[in-house]
Amino acid sequence: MADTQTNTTRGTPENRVLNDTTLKWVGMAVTGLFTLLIAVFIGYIVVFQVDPGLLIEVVYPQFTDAFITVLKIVVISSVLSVVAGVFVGLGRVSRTGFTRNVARGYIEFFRGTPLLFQLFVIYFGVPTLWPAGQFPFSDFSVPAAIIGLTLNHAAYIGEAIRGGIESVPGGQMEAARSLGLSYIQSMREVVLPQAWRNALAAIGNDQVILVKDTSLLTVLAVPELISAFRNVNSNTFDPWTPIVIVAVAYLMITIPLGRIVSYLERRADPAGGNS
Amino acid sequence: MADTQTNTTRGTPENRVLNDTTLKWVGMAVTGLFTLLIAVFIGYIVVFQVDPGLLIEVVYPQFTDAFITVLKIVVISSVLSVVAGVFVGLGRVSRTGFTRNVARGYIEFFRGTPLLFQLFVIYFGVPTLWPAGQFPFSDFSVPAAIIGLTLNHAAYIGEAIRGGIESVPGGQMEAARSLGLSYIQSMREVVLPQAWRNALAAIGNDQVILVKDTSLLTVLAVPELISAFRNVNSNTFDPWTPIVIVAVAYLMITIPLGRIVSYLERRADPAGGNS
Amino acid sequence: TGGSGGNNSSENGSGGGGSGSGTTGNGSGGTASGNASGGSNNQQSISIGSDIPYKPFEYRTNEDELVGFDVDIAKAVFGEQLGMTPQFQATSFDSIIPSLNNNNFRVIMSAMTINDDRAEKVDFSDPYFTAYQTIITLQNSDISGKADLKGQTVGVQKGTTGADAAAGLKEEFDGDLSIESYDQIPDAFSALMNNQVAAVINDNTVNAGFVNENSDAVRFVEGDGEAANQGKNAPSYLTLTVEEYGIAFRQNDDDLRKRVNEALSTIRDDGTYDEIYNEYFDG
Amino acid sequence: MSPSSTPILEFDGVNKYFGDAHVLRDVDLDVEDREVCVVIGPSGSGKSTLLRCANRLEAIQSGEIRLEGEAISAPDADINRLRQRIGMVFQSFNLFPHKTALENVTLGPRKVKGISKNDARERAEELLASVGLSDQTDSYPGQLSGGQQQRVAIARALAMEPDVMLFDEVTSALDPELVGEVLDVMGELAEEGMTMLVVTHQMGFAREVGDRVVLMSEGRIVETAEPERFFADPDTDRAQQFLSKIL
Amino acid sequence: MSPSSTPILEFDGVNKYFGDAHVLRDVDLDVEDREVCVVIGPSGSGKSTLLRCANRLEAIQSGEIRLEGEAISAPDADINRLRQRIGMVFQSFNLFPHKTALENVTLGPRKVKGISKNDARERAEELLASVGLSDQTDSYPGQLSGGQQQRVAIARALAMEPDVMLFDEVTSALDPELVGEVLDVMGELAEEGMTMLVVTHQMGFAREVGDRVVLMSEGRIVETAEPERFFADPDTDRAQQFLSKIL
Ligand SMILES: Nc1ncnc2c1ncn2[C@@H]1O[C@H](COP(=O)(O)OP(=O)(O)OP(=O)(O)O)[C@@H](O)[C@H]1O
Ligand SMILES: Nc1ncnc2c1ncn2[C@@H]1O[C@H](COP(=O)(O)OP(=O)(O)OP(=O)(O)O)[C@@H](O)[C@H]1O
Ligand SMILES: NC(=O)CC[C@H](N)C(=O)O
Ligand SMILES: [Mg+2]
Ligand SMILES: [Mg+2]
Repeated sequence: MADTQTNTTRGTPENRVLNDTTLKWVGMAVTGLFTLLIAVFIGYIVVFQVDPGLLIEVVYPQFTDAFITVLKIVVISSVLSVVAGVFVGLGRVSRTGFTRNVARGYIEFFRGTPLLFQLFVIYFGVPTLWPAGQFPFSDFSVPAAIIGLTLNHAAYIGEAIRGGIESVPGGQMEAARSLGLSYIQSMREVVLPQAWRNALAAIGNDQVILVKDTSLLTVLAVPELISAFRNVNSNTFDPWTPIVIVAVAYLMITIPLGRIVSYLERRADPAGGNS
Repeated sequence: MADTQTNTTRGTPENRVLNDTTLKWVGMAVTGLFTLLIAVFIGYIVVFQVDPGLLIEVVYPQFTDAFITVLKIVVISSVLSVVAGVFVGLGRVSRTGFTRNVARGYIEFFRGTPLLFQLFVIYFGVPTLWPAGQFPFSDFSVPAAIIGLTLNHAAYIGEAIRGGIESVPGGQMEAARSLGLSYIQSMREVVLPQAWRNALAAIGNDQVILVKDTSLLTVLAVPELISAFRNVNSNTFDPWTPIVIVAVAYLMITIPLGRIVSYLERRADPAGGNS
Repeated sequence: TGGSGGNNSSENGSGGGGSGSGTTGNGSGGTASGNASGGSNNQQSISIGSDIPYKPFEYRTNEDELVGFDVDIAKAVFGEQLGMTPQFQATSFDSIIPSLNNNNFRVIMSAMTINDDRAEKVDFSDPYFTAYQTIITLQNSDISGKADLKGQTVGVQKGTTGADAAAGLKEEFDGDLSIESYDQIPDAFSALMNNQVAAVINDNTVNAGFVNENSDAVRFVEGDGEAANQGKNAPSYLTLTVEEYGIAFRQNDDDLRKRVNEALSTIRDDGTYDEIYNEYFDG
Repeated sequence: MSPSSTPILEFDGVNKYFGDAHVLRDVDLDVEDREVCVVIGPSGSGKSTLLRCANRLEAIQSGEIRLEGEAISAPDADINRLRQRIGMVFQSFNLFPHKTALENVTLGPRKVKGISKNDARERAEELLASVGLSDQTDSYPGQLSGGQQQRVAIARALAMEPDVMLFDEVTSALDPELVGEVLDVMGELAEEGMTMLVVTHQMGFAREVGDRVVLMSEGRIVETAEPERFFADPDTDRAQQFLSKIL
Repeated sequence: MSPSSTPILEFDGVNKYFGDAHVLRDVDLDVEDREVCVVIGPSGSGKSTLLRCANRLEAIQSGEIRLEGEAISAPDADINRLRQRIGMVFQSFNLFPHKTALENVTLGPRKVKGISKNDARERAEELLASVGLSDQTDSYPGQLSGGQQQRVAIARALAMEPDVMLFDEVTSALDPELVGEVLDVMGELAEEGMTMLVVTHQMGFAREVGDRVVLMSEGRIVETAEPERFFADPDTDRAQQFLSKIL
């Protein structure tokens, strides 16, 4: 790196243009300017672009309903994806090579293609396997959303669980087995509780992403926040009022969740063993 | 956990329904069944649903063009987001509290709201700040896509860089400073090369996500793979042929990238110091 | 049909080069027909926002060729008459007006209905097509009239007059109607086929194209409606509204709009319009 | 304290490979009832592997290992039942960090033997008292010193009432001042008549507590002798060499 | 080898807090030119902090630290220039793992002093030879033993041609058999007349190489004496107590 400076003898190094003090000032200036711009931008948006009348009109019921829809879908998919993810993770560390490979294939597919694609496959693809009009679920968009989110996030959580299990020292399993506990007992009593703790931060991170992934459900005509935004925007041609609402709604979920995740990350130092 | 079993004395534990052997068989059976189902499903799709004539018709030029569009956008956004991410990461570990907080706010916003939302803001929101028809870019969808992907992924890469820097032992900076190197020299010569190496796996993971995130560009009507899928599906109402193409196209990028990431993850063991 | 449409338009498309000097667009089809590709270099191109696919107005063939009624009209109006190279740019319909005003393209040609709400934000050309909002449903469904929709779920495309019509029906039914808004009309058609919605409300010609291709599965809801009320020569299926399509311009683009209106009347007079019309609607 | 004549644990022509590495070579060894058999040898000679095979933490490729005549190494052996009868203590303690000392000790009896919570607790408290930890029953491993952790590990193994105890360098990870407390517990155990197979570098322990010393080198048992004899006047060159290095 | 009378490094009433913890208390200490000053004391007494303040890796709250009269502790001190004149060697080596031994040694001269690549390399080769590592110039730290790494670290500090060298328990992280090679290098350095401030637990080194021994306790210097005197007959109770523990 920076080999341009290294072959020259001439000039004391203090003459360099970018020393610590100038760096500090440049840094401060850039950051300050950036912040100023952002502040002016946000101020301008809020004062000149956001229409308080429209804001009040759409916050309730339209955006409130959308927010509740998002929460419901998140909670259900979250629970299902964690449950499914535990099995995927266990499959991933199974002693049977076949099971390991199947779990791995599952993970590679669901982490290797976009969630949006998976949602299209489930919502627009799967029902075509029935003859026209014969598909048995007549209100499939929310179920399809939940299935898609669950299958997708189960792959990520499976990897988190695998990471958690692999971070439990092998001696734990050996100690449990040498007491006479079966593999499954050792897993349940000794390895999984520790693995779980190690995996929690990664799982939490994934759940933050799950919250944001609900935005894709707009393509399945689920009336979530982005759909509400589009609806208001196409009626009023005023994007900024709904944009502000959508941003606030998401940040209201993701920032607290993010704080919990950082806490879990700090707590997950391998030294501390007290639960 | 499993406290239902613990208060009872009666019955030898071997009587439990789920012992290792049954678990093994249940596991095998479930995995086997799952695999069988998937195999039958894929077989059915490929044999009965995929139309080889249509496949050939749309692979070139439609999907090939879409694939190339995706690659172009990925390469540009990837480079830009890594460059911007390094600055975000440096801001995040800056010695100036103000800079740290600005970087943190940046990261929280871009990781706290959905990329889809950010794309809407950039594509639909920003141009409205100009009077009608005055916005200077007249073909804004691809630039908007690149800006959105860059700003979003710069936040993730910033966090990866921060993690990389924090994983470099403090003694490295101290040793460099005690030789008389300035902060910026120490960063550039000593800390960043090591941080970079530590961050590479996380950055790689993020780039896999970036690839998949191009799917969202369909909402900006960028002619990428999902748009091509929607187009073919709308002509033929045959979703499976384009679905197969899209899946293969994404997996062709993400699986090799994923392999590189696993390699980087394995290599990033803190012990090995030889570059 | 796609093949012939494509051929036809690509011959005509670059034809305006001969009359390129005349930005006032008096060039007729006759002068255009000769030179194949040479003229396009010095032509001014015009970008046209459109919600693609919206068959048969604008859609891509499997060979990735853009064709359709609007596409050919654009070639005739902008290409042959005004000496510009029309360049279609895909966009989603619900954001098409903001995108126009954002300078993402110069005009909208997207089977777009002229109505008052839209006219506040954009200016329209003279009408160039008449359409009706219509209802399609599955062959075996019980829906035989507007009233049967009460309590059902209908599919529409986000931001369209079909969505407005559905909202009107919902009001009529005192809210007893669910509306699913899809990004693109094919998504709504898929939803109908997949049993997600009981009916789709959308423009008649587009619905007709879908019904023709899937006549064993879907049908129009029949009956008299708005068209009959207005004494037009009403089609056999139920019409919820009567609408006219126009090309949309930004509000400060009057000069171009006037020239387009002239060109529109020229192609109506010289038969180009009918040729294109017959290609897509009388096949 | 001299060994009786019934072998409890028998190694019979045992061979173990890790890939191409031949780690145990034709090992024959009988551990008699109430005997304390001490295994010593240089690093990499296969001592740990020997113990791990005895507990089937590792599979062997040929030969047989028997516990009171029953083949541990047979593919259809009921390994969970056999393992209950063989206690093992590890160099790195391997206590369960999410469980208290008491829970560590009661886990095996409750889950494997199906003993009631209260009975298991009572027995565990006795055992923890016997290793000098009656005050620490509710502490988590992270709150205990290395020596205390290792004593909990011994109590945990004893709670299964094993016939044989295997110890693999159980003091090597301890600070020097903590080694004594663990060796003391092992000495008491030997006195009470427990059959023990002990890998250690503590020659003092081998000499004082051991009934027999087994020297391993490159996967083979190269000398077996009573401690007195072994340390004073070893038979083989290999033993002399080894002793000259470590004493 | 007795200290001359010009102090090179002066601590003058230095106080250092970490939050509420008062870690250095009114420390006065003059290190004379060519003197080897050995700092000893129990863990936590502030020895490392003293050295780190001398290099301004830590800021002090009151008092002054001067290098040849120039205040290191002044807020406007040109710290990068002053640091060049104070070499520091750490307990954990802190070699740059992504650079070879040679690159570790040349980095400072090239980047800070602006010496050409070739000149820096020549000088570094000499230095590495003088610490007995002429064969290892192209090895990465990960390929070197602890003792070798520490010797590279010494060479790295010397490459800046410092006026004073600070050593903070530089042998504590080494296997016993590697300690000697590092102490030998330090002994030679002392003989060549380098001014050195050395924190160590190696009393042999303190006695043989040190010109003066400073005993710290709870952030204070409690005794300063020549090694002979200090080890034979310390003045203070604290020193007697400390010596009785470690000798
Ligand atoms: N899981 C394994 N895979 C491959 N080789 C192994 C494994 N475990 C041990 N070995 C090898 O087997 C040989 C014997 O190892 P073992 O741990 O039994 O020696 P040891 O006598 O216990 O040594 P130490 O005194 O260092 O603990 C060594 O060469 C070792 O490298
Ligand atoms: N960065 C820090 N933050 C807070 N307290 C610190 C920090 N560094 C050192 N201390 C405290 O300052 C005191 C002196 O520490 P120092 O490391 O200087 O002692 P020492 O004499 O070098 O001990 P040792 O022999 O263990 O290295 C200790 O109480 C220590 O806990
Ligand atoms: N492209 C379209 O979907 C147009 C639909 C309808 N004619 C409208 O203007 O709203
Ligand atoms: Mg061993
Ligand atoms: Mg210290």
